[in-house]
This record gives sequence, structure tokens and C-alpha cells, in this order.
Amino acid sequence: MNPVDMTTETLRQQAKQIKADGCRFVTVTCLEETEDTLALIYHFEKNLELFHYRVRIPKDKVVPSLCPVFSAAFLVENEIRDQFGVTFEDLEPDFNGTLYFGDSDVVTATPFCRFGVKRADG
Amino acid sequence: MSNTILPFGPQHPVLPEPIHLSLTVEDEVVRQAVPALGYVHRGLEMLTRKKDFHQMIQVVERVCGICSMMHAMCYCRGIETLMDIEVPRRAQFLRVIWSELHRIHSHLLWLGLYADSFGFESVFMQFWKIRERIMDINEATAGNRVIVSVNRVGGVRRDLSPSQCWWIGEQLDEVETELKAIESTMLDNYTVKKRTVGKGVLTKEDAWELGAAGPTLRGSGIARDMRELKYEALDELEFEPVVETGGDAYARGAVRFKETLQSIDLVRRAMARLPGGETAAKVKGKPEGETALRVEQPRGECMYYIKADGSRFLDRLRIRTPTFANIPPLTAMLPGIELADVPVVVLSIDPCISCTER
Amino acid sequence: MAAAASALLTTGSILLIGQVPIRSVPAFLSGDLFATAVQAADFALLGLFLFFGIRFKDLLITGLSAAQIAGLFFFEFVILADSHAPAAGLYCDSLSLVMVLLICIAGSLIVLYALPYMQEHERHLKPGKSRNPVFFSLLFVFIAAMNALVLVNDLMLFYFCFEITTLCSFLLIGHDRTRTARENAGTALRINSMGGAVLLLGIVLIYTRLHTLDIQEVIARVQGTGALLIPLGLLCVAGFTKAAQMPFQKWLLGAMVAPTPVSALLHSATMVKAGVYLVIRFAPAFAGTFLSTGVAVCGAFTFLSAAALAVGQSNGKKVLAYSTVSNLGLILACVGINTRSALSAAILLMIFHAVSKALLFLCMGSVEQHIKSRDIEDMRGLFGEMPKVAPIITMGILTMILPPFGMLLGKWMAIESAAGNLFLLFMLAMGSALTVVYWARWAGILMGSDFRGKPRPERLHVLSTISLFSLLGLAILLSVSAPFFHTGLLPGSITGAGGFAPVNGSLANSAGSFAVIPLFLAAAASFLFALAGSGRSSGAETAAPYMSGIAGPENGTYIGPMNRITRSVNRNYYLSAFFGEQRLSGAVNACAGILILLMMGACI
Amino acid sequence: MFKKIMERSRIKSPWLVHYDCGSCNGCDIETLACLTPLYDVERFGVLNIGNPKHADVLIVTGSVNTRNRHVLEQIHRQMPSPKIVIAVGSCGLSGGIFKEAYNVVGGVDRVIPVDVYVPGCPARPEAIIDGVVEGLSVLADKQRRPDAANGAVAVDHTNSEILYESR
Amino acid sequence: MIRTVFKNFVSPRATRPYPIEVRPAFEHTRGELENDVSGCTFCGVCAKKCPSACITVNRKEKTWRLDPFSCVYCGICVDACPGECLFHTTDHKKVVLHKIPVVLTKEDPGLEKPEPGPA
Amino acid sequence: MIYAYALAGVILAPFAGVFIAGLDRILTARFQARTGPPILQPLYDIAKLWAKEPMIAHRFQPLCVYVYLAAAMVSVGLFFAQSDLLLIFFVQAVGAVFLVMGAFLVPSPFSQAGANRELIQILTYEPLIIIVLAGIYLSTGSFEISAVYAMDKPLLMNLPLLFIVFGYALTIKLRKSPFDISASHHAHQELVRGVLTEYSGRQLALIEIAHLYETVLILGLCSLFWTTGVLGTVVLLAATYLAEIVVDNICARMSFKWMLKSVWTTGLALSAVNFAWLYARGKF
Ligand code: NFV
Ligand code: SF4
Ligand code: SF4
Ligand code: SF4
Repeated sequence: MNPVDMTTETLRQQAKQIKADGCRFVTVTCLEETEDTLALIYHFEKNLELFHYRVRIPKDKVVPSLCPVFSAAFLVENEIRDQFGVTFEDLEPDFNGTLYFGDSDVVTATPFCRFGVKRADG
Repeated sequence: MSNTILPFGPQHPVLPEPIHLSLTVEDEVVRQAVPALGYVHRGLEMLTRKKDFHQMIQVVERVCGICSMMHAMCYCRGIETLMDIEVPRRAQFLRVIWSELHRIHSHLLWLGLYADSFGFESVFMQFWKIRERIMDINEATAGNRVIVSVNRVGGVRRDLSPSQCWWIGEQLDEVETELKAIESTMLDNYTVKKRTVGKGVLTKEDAWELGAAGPTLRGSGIARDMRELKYEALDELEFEPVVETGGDAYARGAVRFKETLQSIDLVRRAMARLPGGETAAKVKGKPEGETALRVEQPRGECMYYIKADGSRFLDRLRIRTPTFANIPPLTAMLPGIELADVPVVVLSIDPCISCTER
Repeated sequence: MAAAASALLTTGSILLIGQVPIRSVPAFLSGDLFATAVQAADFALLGLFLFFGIRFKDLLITGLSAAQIAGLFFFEFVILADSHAPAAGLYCDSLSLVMVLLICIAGSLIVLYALPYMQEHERHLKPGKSRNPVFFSLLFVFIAAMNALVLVNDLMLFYFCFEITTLCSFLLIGHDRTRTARENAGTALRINSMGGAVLLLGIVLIYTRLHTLDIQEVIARVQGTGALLIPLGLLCVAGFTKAAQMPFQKWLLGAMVAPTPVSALLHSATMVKAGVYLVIRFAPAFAGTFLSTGVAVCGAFTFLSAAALAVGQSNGKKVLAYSTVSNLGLILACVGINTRSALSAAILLMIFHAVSKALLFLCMGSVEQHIKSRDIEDMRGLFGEMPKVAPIITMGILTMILPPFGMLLGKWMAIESAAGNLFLLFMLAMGSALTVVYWARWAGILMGSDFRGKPRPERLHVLSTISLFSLLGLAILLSVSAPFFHTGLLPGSITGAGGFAPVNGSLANSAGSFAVIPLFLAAAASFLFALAGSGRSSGAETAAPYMSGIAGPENGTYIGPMNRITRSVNRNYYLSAFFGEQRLSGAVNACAGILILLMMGACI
Repeated sequence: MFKKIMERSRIKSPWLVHYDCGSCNGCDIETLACLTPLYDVERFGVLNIGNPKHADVLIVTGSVNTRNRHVLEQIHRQMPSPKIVIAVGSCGLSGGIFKEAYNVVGGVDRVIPVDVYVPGCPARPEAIIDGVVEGLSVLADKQRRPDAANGAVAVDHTNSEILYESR
Repeated sequence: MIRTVFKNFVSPRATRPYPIEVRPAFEHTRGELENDVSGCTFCGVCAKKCPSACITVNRKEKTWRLDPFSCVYCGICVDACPGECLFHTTDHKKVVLHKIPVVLTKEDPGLEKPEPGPA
Repeated sequence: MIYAYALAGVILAPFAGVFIAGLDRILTARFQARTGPPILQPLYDIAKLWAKEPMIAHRFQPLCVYVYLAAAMVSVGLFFAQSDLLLIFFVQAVGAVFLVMGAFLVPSPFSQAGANRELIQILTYEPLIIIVLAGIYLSTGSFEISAVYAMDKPLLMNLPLLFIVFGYALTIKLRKSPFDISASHHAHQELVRGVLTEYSGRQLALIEIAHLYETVLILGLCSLFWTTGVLGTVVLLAATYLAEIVVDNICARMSFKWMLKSVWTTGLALSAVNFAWLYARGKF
């Protein structure tokens, strides 16, 4: 698995290109790389083969949504919005962080960000 | 003038699982459907911080009871890739057998619920009656009816004896005959067709564009089945994806019905070719690196992304389940159908919310 | 003034009871002077229509009134030139009596209601100077014309009254002088001119064959011969236009732009009933002919199709209008069946319909003035808002659809009479089921509990209250006493052997019996039982409705996507796929037109 | 006599509503399996009535999370008493394997009083039938002592013979 | 369907009359988890391996504590136990009205014969 | 005498209804390869519901329910008093209307939509029943039940197709597939339990009782098709009810649009053929 690196600026353009190549959107994985950066890995597939593209972003950066290109992306982007607090531009429909959580006071705002949460093995 | 707005779910008797749809209905025709999730969200992926990579098997098995076997299988394959473990051939065959059994049980279960969604109670009862044989097989071979828990990193935890194989074959024959007896009901019955044909149509283009997976995709005429990746022992077992072209609820039902028969066949062939040998390889060390891999779940393509940093605890586990991929097509299917068909269409993608939300 | 006049009318009409049948030719009616006056008035009236036609640039009205003028001219000065028809004078039998009673009592109650209503209406509309005097004068002219219409025995006089009602309705519909009011008044004039023209043609044809204008004589001479079907058919068509049968229903629907008392008057006691009266009056003349069957089929078709259209409506007044059309269709169907039982069904239906419909329209008026909307959807939970009127409406609705009330008694009689004719039966059966749908839905919506407007105190003027309660009381009282007044009041020719007769408080004929009094007793008993039963459970707390487990803090809300508190609304269940106006109207009008053409064609 | 009939009827006619409270479907399908021909709980008069307003027994599978706890509370509230709650599966009992997950509040008894606990992962249909039967004796007990209307009450484990008889 | 329906009608009913008649369990069924404390060394391996964290072993006090209400009956502990004292019965754990954890100590009369006390 | 019959009918009908409903459930279970509940199960259900904690959703709801029950009782009474068929039918309709009104009272989307659908069901079966009754009238010359009993030949001979039409109405009234559209016995439908959603406890018990009455009434009407011998009547009723159960088990629930269209067209066509046949034989 060798993700190709992208930037947020070229993200949408490249997505269009990828779509034009006949690829299909699979999903986006978000993970926390360091204390203040996240990585978004976009997974696409064509002919049973997976292609991965990685975008590294600072935590507070607004990312362009992929919805205008692949409308199927809305669900996963909303999930990432819930779990990592990433804001997406042009997300439609935008659940605004309420896809999974009702009571914001019980669940920490960004439960998937490990820094701040104690890991079991220290 | 505004239309009827009604809350469909989360607690709703036709929905086996809690999902909410805010339906805007005009004269019993759905105009808009807004989904709301989160009633089953547990945050499983984050348990990697509390459970080590062995224990996570049990956790991912419980992402969903209906497709638990394949979750664990996919997860184990991921870990095995990261750790470069060669899984014994027998274990690969056993994994295929159990996973196909799981598919049969999942499809039978779904067929029943689906029949119930259009009010065909006796068919529901019939499918669930047939399904009990598969549950018996599960219990006899793996010790539990639903969550079989047979996978481990490097292989499987249980083995099948020749007499068990023979017995399984017998049971499957029974299942097959009983299924054939109601095949015409599912595929040709006038009332069933009236309730399913042309309901929730998803064109080939839309299915592709919206990222549908599994039978939902195949019902729209696209032959895409992750078993074509030939994982585990599937490289030795010829296999053709089942495709229907209607793109409607009926087509999806037909795909699943035929797949059930196909899986029965697959199990039989796998048992016939079951090689001897070990059932599990030795495991040493800890996983490191990242990988993404897919298996075909009963509901379609499921992708695992695993990132490990060489400790006992995985860095990130991400599960993209088939229902997660099928929700956007579902929201596209709902507008324009009748209220009475909402359960039929919702169930036609075989939604598994616990998989979706994890 | 108006109140006194209405009281006078009512007493006058009641005094008439027991005097029937009267047949008289008062001197002033037979004088030449009177004849000339009527002639002149006729021409003036038609001239007025012509004027309106030209002013509205409406070719149809212009043409029709011009044709009528020409026809009348030809009739009066060419045909009648040498042979003056003897004056036929007045005739009042039990049918006329029933009509007079209806017109006077219902009409007076409506006028009574109109007094406070019109004041409020003016306040709302703010015209430069009050036009209420004109309005009330017109109302009385209208009522007078109606009374005259049912009492005269001369065809030309009948024609004259017929045209006066047309004029009055035209003026009253246009009363508000808004654009839609004007347009709809035009429609009414157009369609009723057609009726007038057809009526005139029929009269002329009758005269040329029989050389008499005496209605009773015409009937007596034609009865049983099967002759003169074409002119009689024309009279029926004229009746259809007045009674707003399909495909002439449009004017009545348009008429609801008028102030509510006008609609109430048009729909219950006057105007439309003139058409029905015309057909009932001549029913003996064409009994047993194909024309009779034709009338029955057309009526039944109207009953069915108007009911279907009403199901698709959310506009309360339109529902009422369609229901009027539909019920008139039922009445005409009964007339067409033309047996004794059927005719008594027709007359009973006419009575009960007039009372209940007047009640419903007046209530509608109060509701409309109160909530500023006539949409049924806006009346959800009206009970919370108008605890007086809402139950009255509900009761009114129940009197329309449920036994033991009169309308249902009539319907029962109708179906029992129609059972021999398959086609009719199908249409009546389907129509009556459709009727239940739209009424029951409305009643349920009214009494529900999710009214969302700001509650304002319900102000109901005494006069309105009196009027509403009298109508409701009348509806119930008449229903209870149906078996008795049926024999007492209806023409002997109908209630005699083979017709319905009261037996032990039931109304029965050879085919069946409707246990009116026992049913009323049972109804009263069950109502008490229900009251007692529900009284016991009223101590329980009211539970919030089931909302799939996510009901919100307030009744009728839920917590929807994005944690938003969403209100669950229940609206728009009008099955437009089946019963939408746009969907049905064209086909229905075409069918009705074809049916009428068939009817006329068969006469030829 | 009338009272007796009613008392008896109550344990002869438990209508249940099932709420999947974030279960993995394992316990869910086993609950449904109870209704199907092989287990057929209708033998005991059980109907899956689906509407809390008609139900006597609430079967909850799965662990409570922050969103569905309100749903669960509401369903429980909308059931007219006497009512019982049966928690099914490890998840419903304590949160099971997910009890440490961030969005899991815990077992059902964190939110509403539970009368019967059915362990297992998933609980077998037989266990669920046991649970219902056990629940009925709780129900019978509740009606004998209406003051203990809600919440688990200690009853003798074995007095469920009424259901075992005769069938 | 009509054939199936009538076949169902005439053939014996499929229902297992469960509480009255209990079907014999399958051999490997993972039923209730039991510990034959007599063989237990309180090594704590089971507690460490258990994915559901429902076993707590106190080496000092020699107690083995199981929360059977969060156990998921996966059998990992059984596989891992070096003393082979853990096992599954084939019967499911009975329903209860109160959640009481299982606490076993060395002194407990285990499932097998009681250990002789310290001399 | 008539009053005695009526009273006896009103008292005994629910018990007969319990028995029929219980048998229905057992047979349904057997067709699904299950065991099914005890035969008195409907009685247990009603008694249990009766004793539940009262919970009402709208203050007029109990009133509607009681009127529904009363109407059902009166119509059964009228039936046993051998009254006018059309009248019985109209009285029964009162109950149906009040049930719907009760469901309209609550601002719950399910009960409202259910009420609307119930209206469609009424709309569907009402004309059919009226036509069937008219058919009876044509054969006997009267709408009175006593006239049917005066016949020397079973009505079924004259009205075979109308009996099928009546079967449609029967299926709808019994809430069986394919016509269990506004509410079904189990709530596995999109509207939860449709019209019945918001009724609970004692009100639901009353509705169940009224439903029992209605079952008896409709089966009573059914029995009119064979009045010349008790055995014939029993066989006809048993066969009809069995057929209902079988149909219930071999059909999916259909949508109301389909119901309205297909039932009206086939029902009207069948009755037209039957009437034509009667006509040809000079029965008019
Ligand atoms: N098949 C499957 Fe799953 C997975 N992964 C899916 O949506 O069932 Ni619960
Ligand atoms: S107890 Fe087990 S089977 Fe049941 S819901 Fe929880 S994880 Fe799933
Ligand atoms: S692993 Fe076995 S021996 Fe060790 S503590 Fe656990 S039960 Fe005892
Ligand atoms: S069976 Fe599994 S969950 Fe239960 S104690 Fe053993 S390891 Fe833990």
C-alpha cells in the first residue's frame, strides 16, 4: 500500500481526474499522525485494484469536500467531521458533527484524536 | 402547502435495526428522506487503544453478528499481511467454508426480513425455519450459533472432521431442497413481484457513481464481487458473480436468493477439496506498517485499513462496511416511492446499521 | 328589519301547512296588464344579461341572451300573437309546500346568520359605503323568486322566476367585486343562461305541441304517453344546469367566492333546488321512459364523480360544494328512478340536505372568519380553537353520513330503490363510499388536538348561535320524526301503496325497513354508554403520541436528523393520484357531457 | 373470578416490543429467531407487537449509547404498566466487550430498571425464552405487589411452572 | 407457496418444545464458563487475554473473579489457560434477576472435589 | 322474540368470536410450521389489555372507541333480529367511521396515515358489500334477512360470483393479507399498527372486542349464502374462513392503491357478470 501524496489545493482537481479515469470512490480514512496534523487517505478502486491518495493537513484546516465530485462521499466526510473535527467545505448534507453524537457533553469533541486521551499501554 | 412529515425509526417494528429516516410524504409518496444515524454507534475502531491486536479479533467479530466471521477473517488477513504470515492451506479452505456458511445464514435471514417487510409473514417464517439448519451447523462446528469466533491470527481455531463435513453436506442438501421449494414464491409470486418490481430503482450508472456495493451493485447489472480477488482458498474454487439487471428491489432479492444457492455450492466444493495439514501458523512478533484490504461480505465489499506501529496496540483501524457504502444509494432511491414501499426499499439494500456505525 | 322579515316568512310558510293542495288563478295574474308587465320584465332581464355579456366581452353570454331575446320575441309575438294562452295561475301541492317550507325556514335562518356575518364581512372588506342593504334586498328578492318559482303553475312565469334566480345569484356571487368574484359571477351567468335558453326552447316546444302553458295540464296530458320527450329532456337539462350537475358544476364551485350566507343559500334551499324542483315536478310526465333512466344515470354519475372530486379536495368550501353537487346528483338519480319509494327518497334527501348543508356552510363561514382560511388542513384541531363551532360542524357532518340521521335514511331509500338497476347501483354504492371518506376525514381532523394557531377567544354572535343551533336541532328533529312527516307532508301520490310507510317507528316498504326510532333509541343508549365509559377513563393522563421512540419535548414533535426538533405534520392526504381535480375533471366532464347527449339523443 | 382471569391472562399474553439498542445484531436475530417456527414463543401467547403502547415486555439488546438512551427511556415510558424489561446479551447486561468504548454508556440498567438479565453473546434463543418465562413470574409478582411496580424485585426463581404446564 | 403452506400443515410442526423438552447440546457448544479452581494456579493469563476484560485474578488473595455478564463466551481464556482448569459447559448460562459476579477462591469448594486444607 | 334473539346474539357473539380468532391463530401457526398459541389466547389478550394501566392519547378517543363497540354490538343485534341488511351494514359503518375519527384525533403520523388508509379500505369494501346486498335483494325480493331464510335454495347457487366479491370485503374486514393495509395483527408494517397505534390498554381491548363482533357479523352475512341446512352453513363458513387463512399465508401485503384499483375492477366485473347471469335467468 503506497499512498500518493496530494495537497488540499489540488484535491478536487485530482479527484476529477481520477473519476475521469474510471475510478470509483471507496472511502476516506482519517488518522491522527502527530499532535496537530491529520492525514486523510482517499481510497479509490478500478478493476478490483485499490488506489490510495494521502493528504496531510493541520488539525484546524478546512478541507474541500469531495461531494461535488463523488456525491457518495458525504457520509464518510460527516463521520470524519464527527470523529476528528475536520471541517469540510461544500459538504452536502452537512450534519455538522451530529451524525453520531447527540450529547456533545458526554462524548469528547474529537474522540478519535489520541493526544489527550490516555492510551492503554501508556 | 407542506406535506406530511413522519419519523420513521429508530424504534420501528419493520426496521430490525435502529436507523431514523425523516420522511416527507405527499399522498403516500415519499418526496424527501433524510437519514439520521448514531443509534448504534459504539466507537469500536477506537478500542484499538484498549485491546491488543489479538483481542481486537473478538471486537471486530462483534461489529456485527450477521457478518462477524468475515470481519474477523478480513482483520486477520490484514494482520497476517503486516506480519508476513503464511496461512496453512487447510485453514484457508476452512475460512472459506465458514464464511460461505455465514453468507448463507445472512442471506436467509435477510430474505425472511425482506419478506416480512412486504407483509409476507409465512415466507419469513419459512426462511427462518430453513436458516436454523445453518445455525445448527455453526453451533456444531464452531460452538456458537451466531458469533462463531473461529478466526485467529495465522489460521483458524477449530477444525472440521470428515464426519462433520458429511453431516454438513447432508444439511445443506436439505436447505437446498427447501429453498428450491420457495424459489418460485420469491421470484415469481404475483404479489411479491407487485411489491418489489420497479421499487427503488438504481440504474447501473447511479449504482456505480454512488458507490453501491455487493448485491445492491450486482442487482443493477454490475458484476463486481470481491471474491474475484481470489482471497484465501477462492483461487481454487471457480466462481462467477451473480448479476441481475433490473436495479430494483426485486433484482436485489433475486441476486441474494441465487447467491445463497451459489454459496451452498461453494461450501460443498470447498469441503470436497479440503486439504489436510495444520489449521494455524505460529505467530511471533507484532504487526507493523499499513495495509488496506477487502473481502466480500454478505452485503458486499468491506474494506479494512490497518495501521500498526509495532506495538501490541494498533495505530488505526478503519472499517468501511458495505452498508456504509450503500447508504448514499439508498437516500437516492427513496424519493418517489410509496410510503408502503419504504421498508421494502430500505431492506432491499440489506442495511446493517451496526456495521455502518460500528 | 331583515330579522322580522325572516320571522314573517317562516310563520307564513308554516301557516301554509294543511292548506294544500291549492290551485288558484288570482285575478291580477290573469289580467293583461300583468302579462304585459311580465313580458316587459322578461325582456328587460334578458337585455340586462345581454348588457353584461357585452360588457364582459363574453361571447357566450351575449350570444345566449341574444338568442333568448330572439326566441322570446318569436314566441311572444309570433306564436302567441293570436292565440293567447289562458293564465295558469298558482298551484301549491305538498311538493310545493315542502319547498316553500324549506326555502322559508332555511332561508330565514340563513338571513338571520347573515346579519352579524355581513357586518364583520364589511369591516374586513372595507368598501367605501356599506352595500349591506343591497345585499339583504337581493337575498329577499332571491327568496321571493324561489317561493314564486315553486308556486307558479304557468310555464312562462316559471321561466321568469328561473331567470330572476339567475340574476340574483349572479349579483350575489359578484357581491364582493373582486376579480375572482367577477369572473365567477360571469361563469354562473354563462352556465345559467344556457339553462335559461334550454328551458325557453323546451317551453316553446311544449307550447307548439300542446298549446298550453299550464304545468299541471301539461303533466296530466303527457303522463304515461311517453310523448314530448325532447322538450321534457330540455327541461331536465335546464334543471341540470341549475342544479349544477356534471358537467355544469363549475358555476357552483365558483360561487363560493361570495360571502358565506350566499353560498349557504345557493347550496341549500334556493337556486340549486330550483333545478331539482323542476325535474321532480315533471317527473310524472316522463315516468317509465328512457328519459327517466337517462336522468337517473346522469344523476348517479354526478353523485359518484362529484364525490370522487370532493375526496381530492383540501379546500373546505370546495368539499362542501362538491358534496352539494354530489347529493343533488343522488336526488336526481332518485327522481330518475321515478318509483314511489325513489321519489320519497328524493324529497327526503332534499329536505335533509338543505338543512345539514345550510348548517355546514354557515359553520364554515364562522370558521373562515375566525381562522382566515378555508383549508381543511388549517382546521386541524379546530376544537382547541373553536370549542363551540367545531363540535357543531362535526355533528353536522355526522348527520350527513351516519345512521340514524336523515341523509343516511335517504341514501338507504335511494339504494333500496336503485337495487334493480345495476349501473345505477354501482355508481350509488361507490359514490356513497366516497362520501364517507371525505366527511369522516374532515370530522376527524376537526376534533384532533394539534391546533397550532394562537388561541383567540371564540366570539359567536347571538344571532349566529341561534341560527346554527336551530339548524342543528332541525336536522336532528327532522331525522327523528322522518317516518311521521314522511307520510304527513309528502304528496299522497308518493306515500301511497308501494311506497314507504311508517311501521312501529320504522320506515318500511316491501323491500326493507329502516328502524328509525329504535335506532335513535339505540344511538342515544350507546352514546350514554360511551359517555359513561369514556368518563371513567378520563382520569388517565394523556400520553404523548408514538413517534418511533424519539418524540420531542412538545406534543407532536420529534428529534430528527442533526438533533433538530422537527414537527411531525400530517397533511396532504388527498389521493391526488386518484381524485385530483386536474386529473379527474376533464374525463368526468366529458363523460357527463356524453351521458347527457346520449340521454337527449335517445329522446329523439 | 374476574380478577383471577385477568391475573392469569396477564401472564398468558405477554406482548413484547423489542428495541435494538446498539446491538451487533447477534442478540437481535436470536430474539427474532424466538418468534420463528423452531422456537415459536407464540406458544406462550407472546406477540412481537412492535408498538410500546401495546406492549408488556420490553426486550432490549445491545449496549446503551449516548444517543439511543433517550429512545430507550422513552419507549419504556410509553409502555403502560405493569411492564417488565428484559436485557439480553452481554452488551445489554453491562456493555459487554464494548463497555470501554467511548460512546457506550453501559448496560441497560444504567438507564431503565431491568427485571431479567439474559446472559450470552449472543444469548441463545433458549435463554431468551427462559428470560421471557422468568419475566412473566416477575410480572405475576408485580401484580401481586403493585407497590413494587418498577425496578427489579426479588422473586423466587422457580415459580414459573404456570408456563411449563400442559403445552 | 401454497404447496409449502400445505406441506407445513400436514407435516409435524417444526417447533422445538423448548422448556418442556430440552434438545441435547452440541459437543463443542460454548455455554457457561466454569473454572475448576482446584487446577487453577491464579497465573492471570486468562485475565490478560480476555478481550472483554471480565476476569480479574488476584494472585495474592488467590481469588478468581468473573463477571459473567460482560463475558462474551469467546473461549479465548479457555484456549489460553495453562492450567486447563477453565472450560465451557454445553449449557447456556441461566437467566438471572440480579447481576452477581462469580468469585472463586482456592478455599472454595470448587467444582471437583474440595482441596484438602493446609496441613 | 326478536329482541330475545338480538340480545342472545349480542351476548354470545364475542365468545364465538374468541373461538374463531383463536382457531385462526392456531391454524395460521400450523400453516407456518409452528405450534401456535392456545385457543383461548384472544380472550387472554383482551383480559390482559383490559387490566392495563389506562393511557389515553386524546380525550375523545375513549368516546370513539365506545361508539365503535356500540355500533358493532347494535349491528350484530340487528343481524340476529333479522333486520334490514342494508341497515345493518350502515350501522356497522358508524363504528368504522368512529374508529377512524379516533385515530385522526391524535397528532401521531402513524395513526393519522393509518386512519386515512382505513378510510380507503372502507372505500374499497363498502360498495362491494352494498352490491352483494343488492344481489341478495334481487334474489329474494327483499333486503330483510328473514326473506333469505324463506328461500328454498341456497343463495350461493344464485350468487356464486358475488360470494367471491364478498370474500374481498371479508378479507379486508378481517385485516388479512393482501389487504391488511391500515393495520395488521402484527405490527410489522410501515405504519406500526396503523389506526390502532395510539389506542392502548382498555381501549384496545374494546377495539378487539368490537373486532370480534365484526368478525361474527361478517361471518353471519357470509352464512346467508347457505341457509337451507345447518351442515351446509357450517361447511361454507369453515371453508371460507380456511380459504381466508390460506390466502393470508400465500400473499404479501399489497399497497392501498393496488387494492383500490384491483378490488374495484375485479369486484365490479365479477358482480356485473353475476348480475347478467341472474338477468339472463329471468331473476330480475
Ligand atoms: N455483510 C455485512 Fe456487515 C459488514 N461488514 C455490513 O454492512 O453486516 Ni452486519
Ligand atoms: S452480546 Fe454479543 S451478540 Fe449480543 S449484541 Fe452484544 S456483542 Fe452482539
Ligand atoms: S489462566 Fe487458568 S490457571 Fe491461570 S488464572 Fe486463569 S484459570 Fe487460573
Ligand atoms: S470467554 Fe472470553 S470473554 Fe469470557 S472470560 Fe473468557 S476470554 Fe473473557
